[in-house]
Amino acid sequence: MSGLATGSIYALMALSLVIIYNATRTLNFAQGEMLMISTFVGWTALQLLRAPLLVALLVAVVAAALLAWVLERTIIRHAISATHFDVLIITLGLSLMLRSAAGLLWTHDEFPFPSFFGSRPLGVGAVRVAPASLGIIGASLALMLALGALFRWTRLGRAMRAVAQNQRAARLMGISVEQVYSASWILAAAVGAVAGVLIAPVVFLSSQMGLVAINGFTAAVLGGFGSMPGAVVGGMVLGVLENLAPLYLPASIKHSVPFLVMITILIVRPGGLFGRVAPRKV
Amino acid sequence: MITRSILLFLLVVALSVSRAAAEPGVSDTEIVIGGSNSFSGPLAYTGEQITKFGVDLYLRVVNDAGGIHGRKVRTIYYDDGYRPQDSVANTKKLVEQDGVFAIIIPQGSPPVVATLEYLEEHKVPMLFPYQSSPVTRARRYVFQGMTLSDRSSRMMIDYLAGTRKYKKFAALYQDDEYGKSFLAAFEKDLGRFGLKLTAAESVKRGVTDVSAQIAKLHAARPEVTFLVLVPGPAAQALRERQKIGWTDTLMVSTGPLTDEKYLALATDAANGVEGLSLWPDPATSDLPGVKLYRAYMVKYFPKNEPNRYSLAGYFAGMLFTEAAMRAGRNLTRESLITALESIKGFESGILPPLTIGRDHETQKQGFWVRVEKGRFTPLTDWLKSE
Amino acid sequence: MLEVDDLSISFGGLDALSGLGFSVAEREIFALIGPNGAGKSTVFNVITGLYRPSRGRVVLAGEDLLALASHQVARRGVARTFQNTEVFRRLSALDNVLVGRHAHLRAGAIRAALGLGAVRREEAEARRFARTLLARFGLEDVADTESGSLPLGLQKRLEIARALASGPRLVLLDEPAGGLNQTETQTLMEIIRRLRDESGLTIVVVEHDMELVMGISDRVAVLDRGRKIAEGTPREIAADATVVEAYLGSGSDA
Amino acid sequence: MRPALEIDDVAVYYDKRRALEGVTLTVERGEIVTLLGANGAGKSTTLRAVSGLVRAARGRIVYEGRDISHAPADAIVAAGVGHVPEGREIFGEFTVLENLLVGGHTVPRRQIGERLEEAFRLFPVLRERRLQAAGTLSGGEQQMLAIARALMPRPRLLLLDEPSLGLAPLLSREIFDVIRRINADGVSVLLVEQNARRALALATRGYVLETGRLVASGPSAGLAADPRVRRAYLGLDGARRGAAT
Amino acid sequence: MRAAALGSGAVVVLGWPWAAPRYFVFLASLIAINAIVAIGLNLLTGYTNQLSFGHAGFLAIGAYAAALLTIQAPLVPLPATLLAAGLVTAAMGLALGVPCLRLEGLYLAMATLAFGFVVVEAILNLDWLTRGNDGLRVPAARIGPWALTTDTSRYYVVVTVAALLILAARNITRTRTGRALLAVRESEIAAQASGVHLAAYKTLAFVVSAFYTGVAGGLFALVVGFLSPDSFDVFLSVDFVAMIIVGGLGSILGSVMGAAVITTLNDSLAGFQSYRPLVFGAILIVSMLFMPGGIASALQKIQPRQGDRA
Repeated sequence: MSGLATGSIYALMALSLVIIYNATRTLNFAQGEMLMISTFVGWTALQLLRAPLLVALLVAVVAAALLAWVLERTIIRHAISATHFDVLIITLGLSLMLRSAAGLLWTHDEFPFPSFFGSRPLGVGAVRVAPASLGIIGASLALMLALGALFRWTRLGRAMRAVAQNQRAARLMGISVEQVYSASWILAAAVGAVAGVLIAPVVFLSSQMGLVAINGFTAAVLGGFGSMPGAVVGGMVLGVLENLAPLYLPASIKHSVPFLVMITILIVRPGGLFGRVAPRKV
Repeated sequence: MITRSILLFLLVVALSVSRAAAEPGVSDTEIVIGGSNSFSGPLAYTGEQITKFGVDLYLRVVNDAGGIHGRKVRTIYYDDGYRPQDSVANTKKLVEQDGVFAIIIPQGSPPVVATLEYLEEHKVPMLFPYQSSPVTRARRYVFQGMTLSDRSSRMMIDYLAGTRKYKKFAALYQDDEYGKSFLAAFEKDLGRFGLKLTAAESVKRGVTDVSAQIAKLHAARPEVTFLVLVPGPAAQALRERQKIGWTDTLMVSTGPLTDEKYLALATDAANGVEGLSLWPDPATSDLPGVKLYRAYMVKYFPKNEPNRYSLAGYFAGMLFTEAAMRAGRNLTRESLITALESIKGFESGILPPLTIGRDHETQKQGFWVRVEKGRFTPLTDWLKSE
Repeated sequence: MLEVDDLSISFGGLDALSGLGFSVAEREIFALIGPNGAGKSTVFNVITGLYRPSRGRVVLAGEDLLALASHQVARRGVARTFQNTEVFRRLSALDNVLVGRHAHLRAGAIRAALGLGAVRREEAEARRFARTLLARFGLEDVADTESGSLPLGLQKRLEIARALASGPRLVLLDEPAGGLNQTETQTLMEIIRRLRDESGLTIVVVEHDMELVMGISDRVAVLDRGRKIAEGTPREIAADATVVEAYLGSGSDA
Repeated sequence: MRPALEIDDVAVYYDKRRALEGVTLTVERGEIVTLLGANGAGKSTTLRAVSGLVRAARGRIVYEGRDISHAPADAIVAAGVGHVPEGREIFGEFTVLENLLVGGHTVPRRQIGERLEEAFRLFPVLRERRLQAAGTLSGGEQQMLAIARALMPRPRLLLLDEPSLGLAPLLSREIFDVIRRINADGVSVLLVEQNARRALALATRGYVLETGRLVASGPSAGLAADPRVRRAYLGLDGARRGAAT
Repeated sequence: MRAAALGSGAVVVLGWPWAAPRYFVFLASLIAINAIVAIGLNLLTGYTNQLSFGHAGFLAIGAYAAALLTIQAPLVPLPATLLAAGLVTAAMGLALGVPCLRLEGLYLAMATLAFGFVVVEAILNLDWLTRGNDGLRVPAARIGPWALTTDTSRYYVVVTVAALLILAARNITRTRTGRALLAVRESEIAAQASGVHLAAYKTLAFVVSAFYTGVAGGLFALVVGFLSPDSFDVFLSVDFVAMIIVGGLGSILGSVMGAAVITTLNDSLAGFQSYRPLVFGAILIVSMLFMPGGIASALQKIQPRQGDRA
């Protein structure tokens, strides 16, 4: 259960990475740091305004959206014609900057973060279930369903999927690809912010919490980079693996499990569990 | 082209030989000390607190009072982000470029150990490294800061297995130098009581989900479970224990872990937890030295909350000042070492009277605490680790 | 020289080639023409081992090519150019030709790293060869220019030079005149003729420019929707009603 | 009333490679005009320049009196220009319905249902396949989908690039019928087509491109008999007029 | 002109330890080591378009191999130790490169990233050999009767090795192998059509890249004198990628310059303490935005091209 809870956070991280990747074909290495910054902003709202947690969540989401919008417009947009390597390095630079800025603003200390969910176990027969785990799973699932609906049923969602499939054709449909870029960054950041608020009570709030994104990468690869259902399943599988590995595996290899899984998947099935590798065109 | 570059080259040579020195880092008006520390990376918070809000806090007090024999103390810190190669580079730069007099409070085993040989070779004192591996014990140019793991372990096991008569021990430890050195020490000290660790589970640094490990330890039914972790995962372990309703074990935290941060993160899950405390409570202790520390903190860094890390740095600054005072106006690296070695029964108002012996350790004690109503309440006086 | 027999391949349910067969004699210039999407480039991609056909045989001087990987086909003496000019854009023209010479050079990484005399001699020899070849194609002045910055006409010529550097027996030219103007096309025709007349090469050319096709080929095969609909001399083809219809359409539905 | 489309002295370069040079043409309102020429002559590039997918280095492109030379592609679509690209470029992972909905990206929500109805009326087969993944459609159905998709915003000018490419004769005849019906509803059409005879049979006027330049133009009937058309495709008789740079 | 530039360069490099303050001798050694890694990485990424975020892992393998050999067999001469470090790492490069043949772009970056983590985990878990997190102290290496105990002596070793490897890289890149690698980068199908065995050369790039990085690892062990898993975190791999991108993809000279810039930058930013990553990140972003082709291409723009690639 706890594995699934962690897994759903990984899934959200993976989703936010995939959203940007699908639209722009770039990988945002600063995703974790954006999550961290927005959670910090939400937390600051809690501290300063004594606002309820729900308000903090909203503040975090808005902050994330703003940050993403600004970064996309001021930095990423200018590099969009550059090579993927350049954009990678830029987002890496961003991640360093954001982490460092968070340290300067809020110190590198760890802070407790309130949870929406209680910590007392609920007994369901002989099974004890932690409300926190249930809550995280529930909230993540709700968010994923909302995302699914957005991508499936709304004009923006369809436009984003269209851009992911064929940018030129999307333009011919009257879709502004640039707006889709911005929207993807904003949406991804908002998803990240929710993930941040959900996971902060568990991993605590600190400038280092963005490192959770690395598991998001693994989850996304596991699911086949670019596939959204894949990202969800990849996240869950990774969470459960990470949770179970210490139980069943010798100490010497258990910590390598996520990475070994990732390498194995890449080599055996480069498209991930769900993705397809596009055939080579000549 | 060639002639130009050779000329340039000669100019550089000429400039570089101009530095002449008496004792490095000591001038008529100034003493320069420095250190490589974590200002980024996993231990950035600790690094910043022990240096800028710790050592520097005390030195500002000293400087504002006129300095050490008329010399103001200046500090230089470089960031190594916990990478050993960067700490080597920084330390070389401090010694060779900045010409520091001594290295103060470097942090973390790998970065510290990486520079040990170099500093000894160049006879530069390494003062009060903030790490717990015994590798720094009894070296001429090193004066260990934090209580070493084997001493912590001895105090903990003597108290729990001796005084309190517990028999079944388990440990949840961080999968690195810090965790493993404690684990080895526990095994050894338990051995003296004819006991063994019943179960031990490791946590990778930076991982926060410890539910599986807690479940496994729970299954082993230990009377005492040691937490050899850093605040985040340790608080997580306590909450996980609360979550699964595991009540019949005594959770015990090691010296480096027993800190207010860990309580704040664990909230009510920390109640009843015990541990070895290396420092008096920086926020509430009535000891005169700690009160003074708080007063200075309010004066110089009003925005910074008192905490154990800055207190440790503050104490390091105090000890350096004491030794440099004793060394007199003719301060050299050798005279500093002699002065440090001469310290006997030094009253800091923070730790018990300090005598530095051949082992060059400056902190050997701790006392036992239990968490009650969100604070550490002392259960014992200072314990002995000899 | 080259025999293609009963070649079939399909992509995503669409038959790109079905039961295609033709043969090319030594020192012949053979043209494959047909409207867009007829499958002409696919033939080349199958011959050079980039695509695996579902059926059929490709035999070069008695050897089955279908069993070979692409680079092995090249080493058997089959060189080609590409529809969209695949010069190595960030390499100089000289280096492009030197890559073409790849299979003839021996220097491995280690021997090259050591800077052995033999390697240097081989390299110098290869560079001389490459410069001579470039000169033959009128490219000596741009030998050190990054090939991507050359005008298309020169890129096309460079691509042929690179193909020749491997010392092939059979050259496959994929739309060599595509995007070229009148004069450039004339030069190109001259070059292709000389390849056959002077170097004794066998040439298969896929081309839309009928002037070129009709001007240089010995025989022409016409493809439409993956099938061969006609084969013969240029004169016969030009007169063939099926061919005209394939190109210009029947117009019967008007 | 200004013509549907005026292209005036337009040049387009890919990298440094010339694709179009000084092309000038007009499509009157309600007219079908066809653009002929061999592969690589610049037909697709002309369409792309109109719909804003590539930028003209020189010249003006005017749609119904509005200069759209510098407008972004999405604005051009919104202004009423539909473009059915070569190779159809449908969204293979989408269902037929979703493809049409994306096509209606610029359409007000209230009108979507009505437009879908129109599309299905024009291509009944798409109604049957509406929940099928577009990538699994046959070539002809894909082409119909591509056209239907471009028609969703009710464009007043439709650019069609090789609509019969790769289709069996029967199917391409069907597509041509559809084009005629679309045109009958008042949509101006600029058609690029491999099948010159059929294109000329449909169009009122035609232009012939060779290596990026216009070499002939005129009413369809005249062009159909013009040896220059035959030459542009088959290069059979005589030498071409010089088009040297 | 060229000889003069080379000559004065050689004078500066050889005379450096007598001219520069001692710390800069050490720093120059680090630059030379990083330059070797950057060249190795550039052979893979710049020349064959295979991105790696795992070169810290290769560096670690070379460093530990050399360190363990020095400890276990102190009599083995240093050049042999370095060669062994390179070969062991090259073998790992082969082991990673072959399965990675099917991957490109992002996926390859991910696989190599994971490889970097696995190497660190392996070092931790093989603690009977590597002393795990305690770290491994590397005794001074010897060349014949001389123990390399000073920064200057180590500097000369490092610079000699670096010079040889730079020369070798130039020799490789300017002959058949290098051209084949570049051809693979520019167009895989055209390369194949020219008879270049795609898989062989992609793998070769991995092997050579790993060899270079392994030798650099050996020198790293020699110069830094202490190894621990913390030395080889993912950010080090990122630094290497930054070096070749800042310096210029597909350029040997660019690799060296990139290594010099990033190493010096990292070093001089250490004094910024908490601001270090902030400034470093900002510099990365700005240089990417305004100098996308790296130093090498910026130089080429200023100075009209001289025919040969450097």
